[in-house]
Amino acid sequence: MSYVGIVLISHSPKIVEGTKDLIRQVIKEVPIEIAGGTDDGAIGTNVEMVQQAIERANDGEGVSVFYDIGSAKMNAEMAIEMIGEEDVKLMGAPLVEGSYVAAVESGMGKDVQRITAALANEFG
Amino acid sequence: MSYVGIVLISHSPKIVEGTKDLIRQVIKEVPIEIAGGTDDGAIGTNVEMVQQAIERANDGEGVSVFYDIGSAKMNAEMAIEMIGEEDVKLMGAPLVEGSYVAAVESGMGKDVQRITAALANEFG
Amino acid sequence: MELDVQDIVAWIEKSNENIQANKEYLTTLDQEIGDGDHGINMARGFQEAAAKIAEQTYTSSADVLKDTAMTLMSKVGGASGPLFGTAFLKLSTAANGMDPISYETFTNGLEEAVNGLKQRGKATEGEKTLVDVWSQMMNYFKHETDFHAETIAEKAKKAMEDTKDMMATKGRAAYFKERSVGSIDPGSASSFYIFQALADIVERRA
Amino acid sequence: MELDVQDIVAWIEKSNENIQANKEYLTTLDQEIGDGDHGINMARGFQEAAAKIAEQTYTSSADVLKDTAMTLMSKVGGASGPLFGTAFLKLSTAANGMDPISYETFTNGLEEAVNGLKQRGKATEGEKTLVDVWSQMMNYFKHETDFHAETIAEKAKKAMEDTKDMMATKGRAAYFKERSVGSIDPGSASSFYIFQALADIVERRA
Ligand SMILES: Nc1ncnc2c1ncn2[C@@H]1O[C@H](COP(=O)(O)OP(=O)(O)O)[C@@H](O)[C@H]1O
Ligand SMILES: Nc1ncnc2c1ncn2[C@@H]1O[C@H](COP(=O)(O)OP(=O)(O)O)[C@@H](O)[C@H]1O
Ligand SMILES: [Mg+2]
Ligand SMILES: [Mg+2]
Ligand SMILES: [Mg+2]
Ligand SMILES: [Mg+2]
Repeated sequence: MSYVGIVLISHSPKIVEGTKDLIRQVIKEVPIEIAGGTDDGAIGTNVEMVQQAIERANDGEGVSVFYDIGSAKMNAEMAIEMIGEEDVKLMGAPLVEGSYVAAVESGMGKDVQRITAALANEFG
Repeated sequence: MSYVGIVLISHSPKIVEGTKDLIRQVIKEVPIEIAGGTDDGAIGTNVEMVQQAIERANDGEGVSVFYDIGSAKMNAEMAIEMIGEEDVKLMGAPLVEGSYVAAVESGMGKDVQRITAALANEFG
Repeated sequence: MELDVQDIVAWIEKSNENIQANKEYLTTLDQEIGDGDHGINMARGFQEAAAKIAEQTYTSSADVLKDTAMTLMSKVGGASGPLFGTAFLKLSTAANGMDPISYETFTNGLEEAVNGLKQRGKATEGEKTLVDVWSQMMNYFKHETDFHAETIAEKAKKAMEDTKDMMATKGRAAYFKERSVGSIDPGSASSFYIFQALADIVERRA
Repeated sequence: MELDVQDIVAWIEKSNENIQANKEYLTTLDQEIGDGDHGINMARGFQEAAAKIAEQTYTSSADVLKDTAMTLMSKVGGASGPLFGTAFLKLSTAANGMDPISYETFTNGLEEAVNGLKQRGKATEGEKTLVDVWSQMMNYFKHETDFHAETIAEKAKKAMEDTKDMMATKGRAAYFKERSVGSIDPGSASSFYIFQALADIVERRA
């Protein structure tokens, strides 16, 4: 069975590594890919790293993409446009709290639309 | 000058280390203390570590306390009750996104009440 | 029947034994609807509590219960830490200056523990948490007039099993929504082992 | 006047020189109302863009602008990466098949760049972002009929300075609210250096 993938984007590599650890304790099967920091490991984001993370996370069921602040969102939007697939969705929910909910939902076999709805319901 | 301190509590040490890095890029003067993981470094939270972090972060101006999920909140509440100071406040805002806002506000000299109001305004 | 300091010490020791013996099972339950650490958390917490108590000679049950509470709070590492910590702290407060502990004192302690648990967890009955076991036990204790080993164990088991059909609305399991139905709540299972240990102590005394 | 491929190459090179020379200053601006990395970000991005362009012989301005855009997007690392990347990508699209680039083509490119920046940043004029410089430059270009080195540089400087009194409502600076008033927007300062470089190229050609 395939699951909706989760992509975590942060200015800090540690934030997304830790968030992945937190989710992995609970959810094993769902693809989780991270893009943290710039390509030289500094605080920032990198559109290519985001794009690659999204591609790796997509098992055919689409991807829910989470980001931390400002420019991560811009890079995420740009990567999603470049990929141009309908079921890759950027989530406005908080990075840590939101991705945890999404991973549990995905693990229950929910599709991208239902995950998005669950997040909207939880985080408004 | 003293500032309202920020305490970051997470099940994962990495999440709070990374969040602190992210804030420190922008805000240097505000006390930021972290309590991530259990006392043996596993995923979880520890009430004593939280309590100590709050005490370290308090320069006399109070503390805004952030947590990631469920049980971190309970440990935070317990630590805050044990400390029993009026101006140590638990924030319902998202850990990464919320603490960033709070740190900027604190750096501008805002007090705990105004930081809490700014967060309520931003994150509802 | 009354419980003296040695009975309370024995209660904590026996609780620890039960939890160590069922560590894997508790973890399995938490893997189904949580993060799979409940067995590890409880085993660590009770191991430390039992060790702490073994170090000292106590003259007051309240002190035994308080040391247990403080150790659980700081050592468990999950939601169950502050929760069981709160329950034992409330039992300690009720027991303060009341040695040996009468049935009535113990029942009062249980009532305070349930209030404390509800407040700490922002939970009420029917939310598939350990509150369901502690609350049912309090009701049972209030209904009886003395400790009865067999029915204490039976009631606790039943209360734990009742959580199986509930849907979780608090804690980690709540993320699983409908999927949480069909599994026993891990914290309720640990609570059962604690009451089962109490039943053993009562039986030994009788 | 028209700009040929070599002028566009020289424009990117000169932009890079300006940004390297003002790296510290850009960082200082970003320290005041941001995270203090704008100088580093832009210096890294333009260094890589200039290096990439130096490697090759171009026959189309659109290719020069596109390589610049792609390099900025992936190498800058902050909000300004996707933004300047978008601006140069739009200039590239407008220049496609239009060598040498007429004043009109360049003006069309600027118009597309402003639209792209607004869309990417969800920003409009007056929000204390680089949109303020690019938008004012577009208006100025639409109002004129040919490249004038001196006024291009003057207008860009003025547009940059106008951001000083604005309150930021987009990007990192928005977190500082009223405190953001009184500083020049870092991205607007970089934008000024880019237009200043353009003015230099125009002057050299004249
Ligand atoms: N808000 C709450 N109120 C009451 N009990 C709770 C609450 N959250 C969790 N629990 C109890 O804690 C148990 C889980 O404990 P544990 O696995 O040790 O912690 P965590 O969920 O942090 O990993 C649950 O089975 C439940 O009985
Ligand atoms: N949403 C936005 N819309 C338009 N411009 C923006 C936006 N966010 C940031 N900027 C521009 O980007 C500049 C900051 O760039 P930089 O410091 O490199 O990125 P970051 O803010 O990610 O550290 C700002 O000075 C501003 O001109
Ligand atoms: Mg657990
Ligand atoms: Mg846990
Ligand atoms: Mg910056
Ligand atoms: Mg930055």
